[in-house]
Amino acid sequence: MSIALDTRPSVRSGARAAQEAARKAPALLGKVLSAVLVLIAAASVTFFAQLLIPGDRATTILNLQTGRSQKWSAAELAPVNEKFGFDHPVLVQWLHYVGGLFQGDLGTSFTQYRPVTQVIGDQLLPSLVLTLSALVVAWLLALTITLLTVKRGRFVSGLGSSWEAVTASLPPYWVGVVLLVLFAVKWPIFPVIGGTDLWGTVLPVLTLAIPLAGFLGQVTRDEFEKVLDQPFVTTARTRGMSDTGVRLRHALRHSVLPAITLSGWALGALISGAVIAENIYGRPGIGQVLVTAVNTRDVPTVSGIVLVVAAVYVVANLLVDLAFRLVDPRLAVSKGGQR
Amino acid sequence: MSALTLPARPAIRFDLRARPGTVLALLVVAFLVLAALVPGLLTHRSPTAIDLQNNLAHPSWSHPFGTDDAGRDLYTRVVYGARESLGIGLGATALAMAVAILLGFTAGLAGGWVDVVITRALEVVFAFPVLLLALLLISIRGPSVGTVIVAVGLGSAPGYARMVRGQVRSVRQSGYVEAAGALGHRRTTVIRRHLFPNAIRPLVAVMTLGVGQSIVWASGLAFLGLGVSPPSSEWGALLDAGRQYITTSWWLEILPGLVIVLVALAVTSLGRTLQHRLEGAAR
Amino acid sequence: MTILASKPGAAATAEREDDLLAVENLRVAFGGTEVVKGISFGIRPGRCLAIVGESGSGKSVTARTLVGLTGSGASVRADRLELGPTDLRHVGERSWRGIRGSEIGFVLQDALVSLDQLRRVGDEVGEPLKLHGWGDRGSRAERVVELLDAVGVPEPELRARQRPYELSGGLRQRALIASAIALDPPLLIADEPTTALDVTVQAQVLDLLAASKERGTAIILISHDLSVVARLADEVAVMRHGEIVEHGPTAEVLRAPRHEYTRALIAAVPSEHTRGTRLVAGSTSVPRTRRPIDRGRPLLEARHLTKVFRGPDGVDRTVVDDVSFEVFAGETVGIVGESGSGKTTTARIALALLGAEGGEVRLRGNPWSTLSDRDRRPLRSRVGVVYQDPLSSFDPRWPVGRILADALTRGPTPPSSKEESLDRIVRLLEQVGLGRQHVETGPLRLSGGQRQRVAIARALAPEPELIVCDEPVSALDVSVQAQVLDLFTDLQDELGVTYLFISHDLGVIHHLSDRVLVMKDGRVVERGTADDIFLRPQDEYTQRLLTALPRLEQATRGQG
Amino acid sequence: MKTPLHRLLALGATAVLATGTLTACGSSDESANGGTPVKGGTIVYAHEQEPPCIFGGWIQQAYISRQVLDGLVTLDDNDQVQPWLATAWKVSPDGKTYTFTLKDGVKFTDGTPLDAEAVAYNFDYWENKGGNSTAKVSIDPYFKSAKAIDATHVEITLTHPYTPFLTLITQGYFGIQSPTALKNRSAKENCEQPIGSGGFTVAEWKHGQEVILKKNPNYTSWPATAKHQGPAIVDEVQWKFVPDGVSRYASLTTGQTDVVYDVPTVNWKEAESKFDTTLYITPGKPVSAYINTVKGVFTDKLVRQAFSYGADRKSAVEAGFHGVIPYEGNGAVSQATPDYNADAAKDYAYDPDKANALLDQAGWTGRDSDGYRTKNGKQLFVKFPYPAGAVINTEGAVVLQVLQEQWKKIGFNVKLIPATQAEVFAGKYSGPDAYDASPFYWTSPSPSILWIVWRPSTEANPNGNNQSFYNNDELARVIDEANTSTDPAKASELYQQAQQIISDNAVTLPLYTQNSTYAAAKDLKDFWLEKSQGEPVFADAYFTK
Repeated sequence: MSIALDTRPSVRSGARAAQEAARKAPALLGKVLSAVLVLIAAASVTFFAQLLIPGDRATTILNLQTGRSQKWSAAELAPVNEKFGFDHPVLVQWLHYVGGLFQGDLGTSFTQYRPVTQVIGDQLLPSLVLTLSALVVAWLLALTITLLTVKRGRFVSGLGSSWEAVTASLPPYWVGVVLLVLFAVKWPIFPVIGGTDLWGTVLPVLTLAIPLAGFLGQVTRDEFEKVLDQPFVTTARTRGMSDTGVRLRHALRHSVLPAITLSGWALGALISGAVIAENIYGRPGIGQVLVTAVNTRDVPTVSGIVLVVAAVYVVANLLVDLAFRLVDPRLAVSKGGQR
Repeated sequence: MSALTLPARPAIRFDLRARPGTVLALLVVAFLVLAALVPGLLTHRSPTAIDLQNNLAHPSWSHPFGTDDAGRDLYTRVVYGARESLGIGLGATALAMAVAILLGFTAGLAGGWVDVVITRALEVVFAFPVLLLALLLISIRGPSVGTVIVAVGLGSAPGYARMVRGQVRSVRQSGYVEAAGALGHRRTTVIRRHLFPNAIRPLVAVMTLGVGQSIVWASGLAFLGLGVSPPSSEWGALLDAGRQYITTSWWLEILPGLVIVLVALAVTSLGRTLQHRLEGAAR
Repeated sequence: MTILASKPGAAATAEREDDLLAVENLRVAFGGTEVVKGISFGIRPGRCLAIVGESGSGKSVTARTLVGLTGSGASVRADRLELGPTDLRHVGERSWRGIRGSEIGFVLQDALVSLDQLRRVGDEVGEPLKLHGWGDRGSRAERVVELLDAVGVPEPELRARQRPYELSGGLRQRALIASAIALDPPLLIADEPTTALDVTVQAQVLDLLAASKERGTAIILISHDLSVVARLADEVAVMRHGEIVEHGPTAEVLRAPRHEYTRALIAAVPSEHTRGTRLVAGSTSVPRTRRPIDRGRPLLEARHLTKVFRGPDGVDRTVVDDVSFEVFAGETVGIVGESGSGKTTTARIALALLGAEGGEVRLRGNPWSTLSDRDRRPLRSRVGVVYQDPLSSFDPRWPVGRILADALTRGPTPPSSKEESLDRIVRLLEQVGLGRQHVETGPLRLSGGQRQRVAIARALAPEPELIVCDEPVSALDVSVQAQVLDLFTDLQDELGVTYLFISHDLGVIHHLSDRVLVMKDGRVVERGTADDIFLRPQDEYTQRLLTALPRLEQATRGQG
Repeated sequence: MKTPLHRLLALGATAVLATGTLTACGSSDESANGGTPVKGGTIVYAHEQEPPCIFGGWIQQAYISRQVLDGLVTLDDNDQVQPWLATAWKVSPDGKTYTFTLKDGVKFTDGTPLDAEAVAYNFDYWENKGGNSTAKVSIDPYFKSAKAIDATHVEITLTHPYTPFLTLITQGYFGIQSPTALKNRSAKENCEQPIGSGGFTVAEWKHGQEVILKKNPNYTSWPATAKHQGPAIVDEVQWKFVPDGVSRYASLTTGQTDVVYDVPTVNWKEAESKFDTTLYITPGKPVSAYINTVKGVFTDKLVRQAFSYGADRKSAVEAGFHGVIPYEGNGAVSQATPDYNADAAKDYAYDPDKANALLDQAGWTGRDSDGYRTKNGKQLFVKFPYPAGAVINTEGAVVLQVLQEQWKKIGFNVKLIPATQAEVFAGKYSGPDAYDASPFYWTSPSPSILWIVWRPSTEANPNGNNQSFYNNDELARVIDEANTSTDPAKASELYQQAQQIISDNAVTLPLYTQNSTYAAAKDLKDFWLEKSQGEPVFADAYFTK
């Protein structure tokens, strides 16, 4: 988009960059540290929250193994308690858990007897593929519709903003069911059970992307409208740029900023929403595992998933930060100024 | 959200002739409120009246939305479900706002380490999938309207809290807060008279948006079997129950879904109109 | 856009065959409202036509119409609208794009928002080159550097790679001009190109435009500022309510204005000549009746004030450096300086809204800046403040009445009843030229001048001894500014109020102040009586400022 | 997610032999007018729930391990035990020693010979090494030892005579695995890829998605009930996990899958016309509510009876399940269970007048403002939690709501509380204070399930399964006598008597049968369900053109 007018590295700016890097190093370290802190806090909160769930963990495990819903005698519970360390004080259990985290050990699933890292590992990729594709598709949808309709006369922009308002109000699972019936059953263009292949990923991705696109579109449209009123847009027009040119080369870049900020949050929401798409389209993923784990009080698995999702969220937000700086270098300057 | 930083006096007057969409949205909301308060006015049937001879009937004049698997009139169920759905929407948003205002103001006013701690804590909560929050809560308390309200409310609180904090900080730096200080007013007076009302006001529009989103969220929980359960005709529960009939009795899934969309749309568009008014008034 | 010919029989001016641009009977309407009502003018190469007017006069709409960007929903008619051989009335959008940038260059005001903040300066400057297919990538880059160099941007290679917000206001404005003249268009339209710039920078920008004119470019200069116009324009057209009320050679118009409005406008410009008089009321010779100034103990005394801010780069910057001054009861002390000189910070320290690292402010000989917040609070009513932007200093939810009632309670004699409060509010409003009808009005519904009057009323309400005014008239149109300045002087004459008056406008300071401090980079470089400072400046910086200051009388020089 | 563990409760604990009723619609005579059989191909099967391991004590695991592992014996459609890995067996006169003769030359797919040692090792593995909790509880009190006599003869010794033993080990929990694999591989490998001698081997498990089963080309050990001799005809089975019922059935209608499990009842009619459908009624305790006899309103037998009379359960079930799932009037055992008492099933036909009369008689004569009956100012209130999803699916929930309305008419205030799986597993609704009535099912039995459910709970020997908290010594005596009787006719009579006692006292509220349904594409032939618990069998299935 922008032409580098002079590609020779200026000695001066090179030195400046070095200084900048030196100044940013501790800031970066702080960021990483605080990210780690957030992750451990999230996993710990989950760990303790699960202890609040009424009922005894050993009872649950026994009932699960036998498919019953009854009370058990102390003698029957004792071996289970010992095996999973429930007989230790809660604090000791927690220290043990957090200690394990630092060694990359998320514990062992109470129900699947596999390391949690493995339980999650199998399911993480399909979930990430689904959520990231949904985010990308949502962006494409939102941008296309906004670019085509914003400030194009009352009727066309009305159409565009109505589309956004409607899609933003759609319950995602309802979209999923309707898409399934329309495009997999009535007109069997896509498979009902998608699996993880490309063709089968289309409908689950759309299920998540359509409502999100509406939301991103609304935010982008608002900003777009504001930006098109800005003097620099007029300046560009006075240079002989076409309306479309102004939209693409100037306004677009400004108007995506708020939506970029929201993308980090959106990714978190998408992971929550993913379970719905996974359920409807029989797609593997972390959401399904999470729901099962909570229901079976599989504490290490639940905490592990929270940890992973939180990590994804943290990374996503770092990326969003980065993307924002790429699009809007002003942030770097003003942020540096805050004390 | 630029709307939140504008120290504007809103001219909250709706020019009805100018915006037919707004009129429509108001009508929908009025209908909704009526349904929530006096459902008997809108239908003469009972939402739980069973009619096994007449189950899964297509929409018709006598049953505008058709009937469900137990022969209950779907239209009546939708009308009676409005109270719980609206209650969830309002309750969750109110809870979220209360939490957000408490945290946002504490952080925004105290600054320093208090601000850092609260901001960090919010970040932790933000990192939680909302679904997990709901799952944990429902595991602890069992599914009910109250739990859904708490789950959705707490889930959306951190977002609002961030807004409130930003808002407080921006109002704190506004000219009129300084002007009040220059007049010799006490800090508490300035907070009470200027900071609080001006920081809260732009949130009204955001709240309206939140109500629609909360209803949608709650119905998502119902889909996961975690929402309000039948025979309650909360809309999410209707959708959940209707899902298995999507290929055979489409109206059970499609019509409640459309109602949710319509209501969310109406509430959201009112919120956005309000937001634009607040913004427009500032220009 | 196709512009229809307006009705025959409309006023026509004499044919000017050598005009580069010829406009006859131009009418622009939005909806049913006509904002430009049949104006005609023309311009030859190498000449500068200034269109002068206040906000709402239609001057900016006219400028935009000349490049075919009047806006959506506008209807434009003209008997004649020609650029060279091209009839602009029948130009389609595609052809307009060929004309814009290449035949007509356009410079908007406030380069910070008129340049795309997210793009590099070089890209912005080079954009017209690219759009009009000028050269290849490499040669364009070279041309951009040449252009930046030509408009006096130092280190052009570096600047081209920076983004607009990394440049100072003056450099940004130059870059914007460089972009407008990139393709050397025969006509350059500049819409308020120097507004919001410091005087010295403003002078440089005007010189730049003058140089362009020398090279044969025709310039249409849109401005609200007659002094700026005086420096550059060959002809002036004064616009009001969509009409040109007076049009003629600059010197003639400024020296011997024929139209009443032009005369009022000229009279409203504060300067050394208007000192001691009111600016409005038809005549420039109404003298003020000053109350005597008590030169005994100073009302406000600032000693060795020092304030340090930490900059974005983590380096401490001394923004107020050892500033001392005193203000005596009944006088007006002006602080003048360019942006970043530390004048506003000084004012905030004087108000004790900001603590200082060093020095002390005393009020009537008693501690002021060193008091605790709690101890100072009861004394606050003795010092009032008027800000540059009154609107942001009002709680947006409060109507005028409540704003003033609140301020009244802080005075030494708070009103004891609702009725008394209302009476006093109305009295205050009348004092500042407003009335009872404004009590219930929200500040948003007031005009800029009215808002500033309310702000002054609020400052007056607790009956302060000193009012600190921070650029209170900078955002106002000339005639409104004149009214507000008159209000300041009237109040001083009536009530004996003392002012500490901060402004970047040398004319305003000279017009109003008894004594003046000139600040630069946080230091006071010169102090003295207003006449000493403005007529016999000692400091080199003060001299530079005064040289750069555009004056009306410049129009008398070198006029062809 | 309402279904990830659906059916896991109760089904997992299947304890005694099952004799199911199998109703297959037009599948057997289809081959006559079907097309040409094709060799090879891939069967895509959509199942509901994904188990944590392929072999284990849950019914979900038995379903899939049936494809990979062979058992000693199997059950035919007439509930007769038939040869499989064991070609013959001999029971000692005292009924305590079973000697099995194994088919010769059978090898596990890892090459290990399937000999008597291997079988004995497997029994030891289930019983003493935690290999299969359900296999263990099924034979635990009776099993003593298993030992190899020679390569092809294995001897199982019991502590007491136990006639259901043979029938019991026909269940999928008793699949024989390679001892080499069990001993030498990691727990994870044995969990994900058990090594048996079955018609298929596990090629790959894509967690959360599917298990790929590949044909075992060297298959020699098909059961006597097999529909063809030889290795599987198809090359591969894709065993997919699709929790959503709508999607599952839709995948069949769009041709994406060939067989689906658990067809939504609303689609059943259509499925019957388009596909080969199978409805398998599970033997054992049907879906019926435990009635709390020690606390609350149901301590009074009259109130219990009124509760049973007071709602038209038959119509509600027929409407709620669209006429697909049969109503069950006998709350003790289902109609698919041997020694079923059909008369007891007719005891509480809908009779609101009688219900009202019983309630009047019981003293619940007052009415409050909502129209509910009262007695001494106390409302006739019934707390009715139900395990949502796992036991009562959405259709079942509708049935309960219909009943709730009818009970309301005779003055019961029934509060339906859907219990989440977490709550159920944590035992939240398991004490006498937790509910008045709560539905549950328990697939299994022979009627000997009655002993598990109704054995009196004593201090010394508590019975956590007696969730009606109903201690009836007479009932206990009758069941015990039936269990230990060696005369089948006498046993049958006693079992039926026990069912009558349960019915007379109205300590359980009968609702409907528990079922498995399947639908298969018409071009797939010889897909069938084995008899013990309706495990699908793919080794004989083939496509036609």
